Amino acid sequence: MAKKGKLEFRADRCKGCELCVTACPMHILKLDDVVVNRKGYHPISVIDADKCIGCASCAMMCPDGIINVYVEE
Amino acid sequence: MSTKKIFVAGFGGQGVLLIGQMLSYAAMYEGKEVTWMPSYGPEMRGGTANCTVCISDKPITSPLVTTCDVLVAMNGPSLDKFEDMLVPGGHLFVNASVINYKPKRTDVSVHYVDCTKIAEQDVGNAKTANMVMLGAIIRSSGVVELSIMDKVLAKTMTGKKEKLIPANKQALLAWNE
Amino acid sequence: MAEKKLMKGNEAFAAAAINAGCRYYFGYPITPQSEIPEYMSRELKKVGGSFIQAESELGAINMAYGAAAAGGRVLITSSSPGIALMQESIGLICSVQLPLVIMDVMRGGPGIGSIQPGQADYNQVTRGGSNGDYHTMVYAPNSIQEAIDMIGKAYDVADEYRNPVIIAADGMLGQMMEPVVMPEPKAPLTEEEIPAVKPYCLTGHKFKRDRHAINSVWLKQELLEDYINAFWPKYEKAERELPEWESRDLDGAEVVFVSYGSTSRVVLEAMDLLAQEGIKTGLIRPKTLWPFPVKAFEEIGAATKHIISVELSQGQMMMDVKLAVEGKWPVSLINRVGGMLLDPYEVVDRTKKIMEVK
Amino acid sequence: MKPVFEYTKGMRETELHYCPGCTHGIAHRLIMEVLEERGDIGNAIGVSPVGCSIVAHQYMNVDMLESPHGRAPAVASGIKRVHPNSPVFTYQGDGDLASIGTNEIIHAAERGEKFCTFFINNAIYGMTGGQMAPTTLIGQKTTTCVDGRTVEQAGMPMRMCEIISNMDRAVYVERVSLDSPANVRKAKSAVRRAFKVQDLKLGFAFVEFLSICPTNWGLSAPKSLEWLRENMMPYYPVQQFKCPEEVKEVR
Repeated sequence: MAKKGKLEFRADRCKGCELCVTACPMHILKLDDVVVNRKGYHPISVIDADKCIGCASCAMMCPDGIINVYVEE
Repeated sequence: MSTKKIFVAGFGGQGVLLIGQMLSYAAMYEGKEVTWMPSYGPEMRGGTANCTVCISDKPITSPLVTTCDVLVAMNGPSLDKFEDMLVPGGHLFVNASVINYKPKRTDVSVHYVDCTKIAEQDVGNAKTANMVMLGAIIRSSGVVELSIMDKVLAKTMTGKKEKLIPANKQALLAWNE
Repeated sequence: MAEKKLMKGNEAFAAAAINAGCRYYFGYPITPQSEIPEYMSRELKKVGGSFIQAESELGAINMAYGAAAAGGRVLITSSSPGIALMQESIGLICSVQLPLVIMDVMRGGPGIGSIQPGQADYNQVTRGGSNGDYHTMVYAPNSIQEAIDMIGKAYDVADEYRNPVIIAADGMLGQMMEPVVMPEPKAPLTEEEIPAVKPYCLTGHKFKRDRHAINSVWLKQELLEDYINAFWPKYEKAERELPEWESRDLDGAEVVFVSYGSTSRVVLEAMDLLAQEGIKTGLIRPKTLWPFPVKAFEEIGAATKHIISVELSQGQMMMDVKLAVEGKWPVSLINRVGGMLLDPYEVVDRTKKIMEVK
Repeated sequence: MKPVFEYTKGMRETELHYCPGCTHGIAHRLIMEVLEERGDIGNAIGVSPVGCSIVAHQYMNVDMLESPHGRAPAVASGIKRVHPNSPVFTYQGDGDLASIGTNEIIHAAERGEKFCTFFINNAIYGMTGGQMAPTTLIGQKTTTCVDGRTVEQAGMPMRMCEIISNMDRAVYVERVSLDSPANVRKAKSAVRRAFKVQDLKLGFAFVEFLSICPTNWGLSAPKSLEWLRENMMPYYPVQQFKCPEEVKEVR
């Protein structure tokens, strides 16, 4: 059974570059269409959190270090 | 003693700078003030070389000279170029091994030193030619005492060079007027 | 007292630095100072120090920047065009406030110039050729012994002021030999002592303090202005406390010469010659070129009619002399340039010509 | 919940000023992650360059010194003489290292300086606004070659790993890419090997990171990754040029 992952964003620091979007094997990341963060960017968000496998590929590609990744034990 | 100015000139490899340095060591060990100033430039070997030594009881002002009390000409071009610097009554040392003509000056004491021949034949070591000249300078001009040279040789020729001291001492005494 | 040794200027400068606790030398050969890197390559390893023959003067000054930031006592030496190459980093090292001793064995310029002695780096060393507001302290010895003593002092001043200090010598001092005495040697800081004695240096923060970022870029100009204004008082302190000079025979002198470094020795000889002709002359010899010894000029008396700057440059120091005398006396110039030297008789002749001008 | 990725304590809290998608942030993080896992955050001394990463010392939580443009290898050589047992590194971009600083890097490499150099190659000048870099590709458009770089006008792009690996005393030379999670993991292994080479005092260690500059390339960040793969990788092959036996097993 696939691991269950959980993502934590520091969305106020997100610059909306979408490098994490390209990295995600489950295609569950997307810029938030509605929210604009204090830097003026649409920050990253998860569209289907249940599908996250905790692979940390998104965090690996995030230049600004805004993503922490956890898995259920 | 007023400042004595010695000018040594020749071409590189003749020991011109060393003659000046040995005089400087001698003056220092006699407790005098001294400066040694070389010409310097890109020609390391075979080009012209000269140095100035000033010896005095007082602190020495300029280490450069426009006139000198002692001129040592180790080759012809140096003699031609610098003999006018010598003060009247000064000492002119001519390296007779390579200079086969007389200087123009008649108002100075001229000493002909065939250093290479003396070094080869009397000392038996061609490399001591400059020491033959140094001995001539010291004994004829009196800018430093000959007796101090034992200390100079002991201080400057150490290690591998120590074994050369006897030949050098012999060379200092080899020339006779 | 230690025994007198006959030493060539350049070797004595290097020995004096090691004696003062310098253990790091980075250099690039250039006439007339190449005996310094040669000496350092032989001697530093004997005392546990490091020598690098750098790829260029740019490399050398920046190795020095790194070593000084890391807490080492460093010597940098070069001659005029090499110092010009280093200017960018000299200004930078001033901006980040690190101690460093720099020796300029000056030769004739501008450009690649000549390899004979010169003093035309006066502006380069006292004004600096880098960008921004900064000063470097400049000492100008006129004998090998004085250079040795000044090098020792320069390290202490550099540490106290956290600023580069330049020793402005010239090819004559570098190439000549004189009997000298070395002062008592000083031990360098050990790697363990550096954080306590020089807490601003880079040693790794060991989680005992915040990380240091030694840095001269300021993207907020307000902060940079505050920073400059905060360190600037040290230069005002230097102007009060550091000027040094030698005065001779100012009392009753009709002519006062101002001259520094090896040229001042030529002037001393010219003064003797002038005295033989009944002409009374005096000398002010700046030992520090920055800060310039302005106070020395207060000693000049009513008998003085002429002040003459004697230098191997086109009146670079004369400008400081004019500022110091504030228009009270006419200031003239006796000089040679491009690596040509003055001789005492030329100084005598030109002095007499200047005295004819009413 | 078990953490599988947390932002390294080697990076300070300061927000990075880099443009969106700029991979400087990844390279910074990798170096700091490696120093953190080695327990060297308190020991390391870094040298930052002139270029976009001029303020790297604001982000990396280690003692740092900012170098004049191009001189970081000389500066690091000086630091390493005073602290021979501290991990020392330079972080340099392509203008800093491959243009104004070629002299310093070549000589540091051939001296076998015992520090690591991390070289960021994004084929363009970022800080000054997108001019041609020594690593700009033939045909690539920049503000100083608006019709694309030509061989006739500007010569060929500099391949620094290929040059450095010719230096006998550069013992570890590797080119990595920051274009995918897998390659980022490989890049981190390269950083580990570089520091290990320094630990063992084997010689000079050099790692080149192929990076993107979405702003000056005029592409989105995801498109920039594709551009890197399609254009940079063929000319700048990702490979290990030199690696001493002692660190081959370090992953």
